[in-house]
Amino acid sequence: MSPITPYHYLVLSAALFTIGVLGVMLRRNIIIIFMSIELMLNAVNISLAAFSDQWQNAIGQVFAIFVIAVAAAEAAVGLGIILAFFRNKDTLNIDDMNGLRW
Amino acid sequence: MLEAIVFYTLAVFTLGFGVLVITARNTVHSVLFLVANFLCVAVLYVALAAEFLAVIQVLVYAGGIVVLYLFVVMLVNLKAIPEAQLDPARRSRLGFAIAAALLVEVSAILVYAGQRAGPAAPAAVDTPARGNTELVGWLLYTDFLIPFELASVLLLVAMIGAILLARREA
Amino acid sequence: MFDTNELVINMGPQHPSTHGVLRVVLRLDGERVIDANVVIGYLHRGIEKLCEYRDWGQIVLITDRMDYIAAASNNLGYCETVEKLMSLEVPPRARYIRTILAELQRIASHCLWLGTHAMDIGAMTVFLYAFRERELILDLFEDYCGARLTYNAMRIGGLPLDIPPRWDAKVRAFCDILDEKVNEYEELLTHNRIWLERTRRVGVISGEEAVAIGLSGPALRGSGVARDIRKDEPYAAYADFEFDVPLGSDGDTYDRYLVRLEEFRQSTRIIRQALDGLPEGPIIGKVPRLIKPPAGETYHAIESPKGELGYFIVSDGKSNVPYRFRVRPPSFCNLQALPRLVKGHLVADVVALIGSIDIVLGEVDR
Amino acid sequence: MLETYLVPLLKIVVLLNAVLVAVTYMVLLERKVIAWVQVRLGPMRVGPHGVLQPIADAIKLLLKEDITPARADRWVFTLAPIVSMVPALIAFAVIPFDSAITLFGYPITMYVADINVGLLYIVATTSISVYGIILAGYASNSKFPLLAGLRASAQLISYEVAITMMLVSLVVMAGTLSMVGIVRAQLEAGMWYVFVQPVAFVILFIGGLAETNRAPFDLPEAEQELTGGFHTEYSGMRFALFFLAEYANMIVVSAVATTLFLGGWLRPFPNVGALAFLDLVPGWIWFLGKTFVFLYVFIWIRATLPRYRYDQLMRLGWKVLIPLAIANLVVTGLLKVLL
Repeated sequence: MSPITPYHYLVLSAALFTIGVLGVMLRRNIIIIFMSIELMLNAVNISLAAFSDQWQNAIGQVFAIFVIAVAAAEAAVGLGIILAFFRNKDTLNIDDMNGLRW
Repeated sequence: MLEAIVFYTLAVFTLGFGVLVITARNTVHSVLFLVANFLCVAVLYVALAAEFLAVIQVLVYAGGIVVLYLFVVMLVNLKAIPEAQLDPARRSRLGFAIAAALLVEVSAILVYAGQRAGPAAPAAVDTPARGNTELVGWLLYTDFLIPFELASVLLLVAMIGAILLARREA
Repeated sequence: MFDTNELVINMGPQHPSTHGVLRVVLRLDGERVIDANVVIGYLHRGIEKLCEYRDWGQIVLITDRMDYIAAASNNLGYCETVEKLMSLEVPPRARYIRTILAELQRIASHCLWLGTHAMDIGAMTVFLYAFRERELILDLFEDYCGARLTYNAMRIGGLPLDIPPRWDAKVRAFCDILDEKVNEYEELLTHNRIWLERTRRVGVISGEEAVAIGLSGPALRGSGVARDIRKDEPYAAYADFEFDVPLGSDGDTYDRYLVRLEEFRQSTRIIRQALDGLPEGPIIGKVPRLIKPPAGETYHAIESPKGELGYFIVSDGKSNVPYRFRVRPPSFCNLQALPRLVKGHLVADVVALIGSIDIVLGEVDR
Repeated sequence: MLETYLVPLLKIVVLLNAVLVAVTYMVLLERKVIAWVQVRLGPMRVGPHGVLQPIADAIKLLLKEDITPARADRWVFTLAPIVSMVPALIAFAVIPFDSAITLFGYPITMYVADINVGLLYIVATTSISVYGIILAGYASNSKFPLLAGLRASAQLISYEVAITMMLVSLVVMAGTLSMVGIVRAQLEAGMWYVFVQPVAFVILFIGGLAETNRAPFDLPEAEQELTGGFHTEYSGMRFALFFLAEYANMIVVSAVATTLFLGGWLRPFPNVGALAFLDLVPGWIWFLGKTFVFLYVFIWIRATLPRYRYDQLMRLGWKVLIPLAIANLVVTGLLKVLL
């Protein structure tokens, strides 16, 4: 077996990202879509950490931490919107999310 | 050798849980697979010598954000809600096509990049810090101070926004 | 945040803190109670109807089974009602002993209330302390009449038994112990911050409202209404004794707690006075062999530990059974306040409030 | 090979077994202590003074029928007790019981691992343990457990914020996240941090009570309100796992508090030379003794205090403890810079 290089991590990251994209495209449940986005953010974080390891430079990890912070903000607001949406429309199907206001 | 075993095992689990997240019928199960996926990613970070990031991943992502998801899923009790689609076949086809295109593109980049010599390593950051945690902390509070503060403002705004959105009657 | 749907939960009939088989259907908004619906009847034995088929002397035994925490108080209420119906004179010694028994029952009942109430709010040690003291009372009753729960301790016109020798000394010793232990309970609870937060301003009910709903007993006095049948319409030997009627001011759970704690002390005060002044003489009056009250009806109420325990009895003067037998049980009437009290409070307060109005399901359902 | 794999593996085996035995005997200790507070005897029948009671309990729970409610979410229902047990156990990995002892001529460190993010590791594992409770509440498909699950998750998250905030000021003092490093820092400072950071200690103690769902914060399993709380529907071994997890968590909190505030394996007043004779007692005994004191206080409090209400608990967490932790951090930071 060849040694594990950053490229291995990048391939893994790409695959995970693709899974996330698939989730966003295929599922209609808005919470699942949100989770797919989290998957994609994680995929990005893996590559950031891999770069960081490759160059022996912690800036990649700092970026990943920012990504996590943004993800937290996104989750808080996003889930708030989902709750408000659910309360008004009684559904979580993203196809019903077609009005700018209700 | 050991590293390879660890990596491939983790990679299989990460991707497997990822697939399960988007395929699970029950949303609560989806959330659980997401947690498992995040934990695998955290171990990957350890393998990449990013312990601080790994712990933050568990603490903030698995222990914080996903709990929020679980809360919302439980609140809306959507076990039985069917997932209607306007045109399932077309949408799936489109989805797979886009995902495949993306995968091809990314792999092409990887292959291309793998053929050439990488760019020269940037100069190591000059810090008095020892250890991963201190290094990250040093960077956050020196070179990245403004983004760091911005991130905290962003979180504050998000917090207020979430409270406003979730309030019963504005 | 939890308002996406209302939750209806069934508290009971099998629930650790509904004090028996009470069922409360709670409509919740998150944890807040919007509405409560009390469902009773799980312990219904038809006692009132049953009494209309037993002759007058046998009924004493059945009354034991209503408020089984304070069986002697039930006996007392019934016997006095029949005595009133028959205009019987009860000898003073019997009246004094009856008073002592009734006050011991009040202490026993309050011990059980304190223990379970504190347990519902999470202080489990008080439960065992209070039961330890209740155990002493049960021992006293065992000495007196041989039974520990359902005593059948009174007879129409007096008492079946005189007090055994040295019993009065034991009761005195118990009073000393209890006064000390009540201070111990107070140490654990009265100034405990958590206890204050859990009981203050919880289930507030004003005096007028309490009267309108029909509360009685400590629950009414907690709201500041000075109504105690022992003072207002003295029965047994209460007219001979000095005691205070403790009153609350805010009408919340804490006040009801304080009122009952003070009643512990007043009860030992009454018991001591009764023992000091215990007259000699017969323990049963001139009762005809065959008890057959003259035709007529009467209502007589006593201050049971839980409130106004009233008996309404109609005699047709011909048969040797009551024509109509009806009980006004304090627990049942006090329970009506529960939906009003819990509205707007949290689930955790519901159990505190059930404890605070001190019900016993044997009496509610009868 | 021996050094890198075998020794840590042996340590893990020994530690896990010790923890499990300690946890079962914690249950006995609690029953005994509460019995004494309440003027009772407690378990007396199995073995002299009931010392074999935990074994009898374990056998009973193992042999009991394991019921899964008909409409429960089977997978999650099975997973939940495991999820609550595992974090409690793996947290022990970074707890230093002593610096190093010599065994058969080998110097052996008395901890499984000394990682440089040890403290964060413990916070992370406890943050995972909330899943066990939420999932149990959800999977039982019953209203009381669901309410309890929501309560528990809200409670754990709120108090975790306070504890984490408080830990930051401690890290400021010690300058390291490693558990061993924090004890060393106390040795260098010459005193236990409980004297330097009393406010933080109080916050950790209250927060620890809340994190482990102990009285007066035992709302998620408030028997009188929510019947059995989140484990209402559990029976047999799965119930036992929840039970053990609670006690394991108690031990974790006590051990962490000992490490952070009571100097871990250090003797009292490590800077006073006159007390050097206390060093004759091995460090791990000091450690276990201090942990035991914590556990005893936990039990004592349970026997004494009534229970908080949900909203009061939240108010205490958000409006008292968290501001206090932040203020403590600010003061610590200022003093650190100025002095």
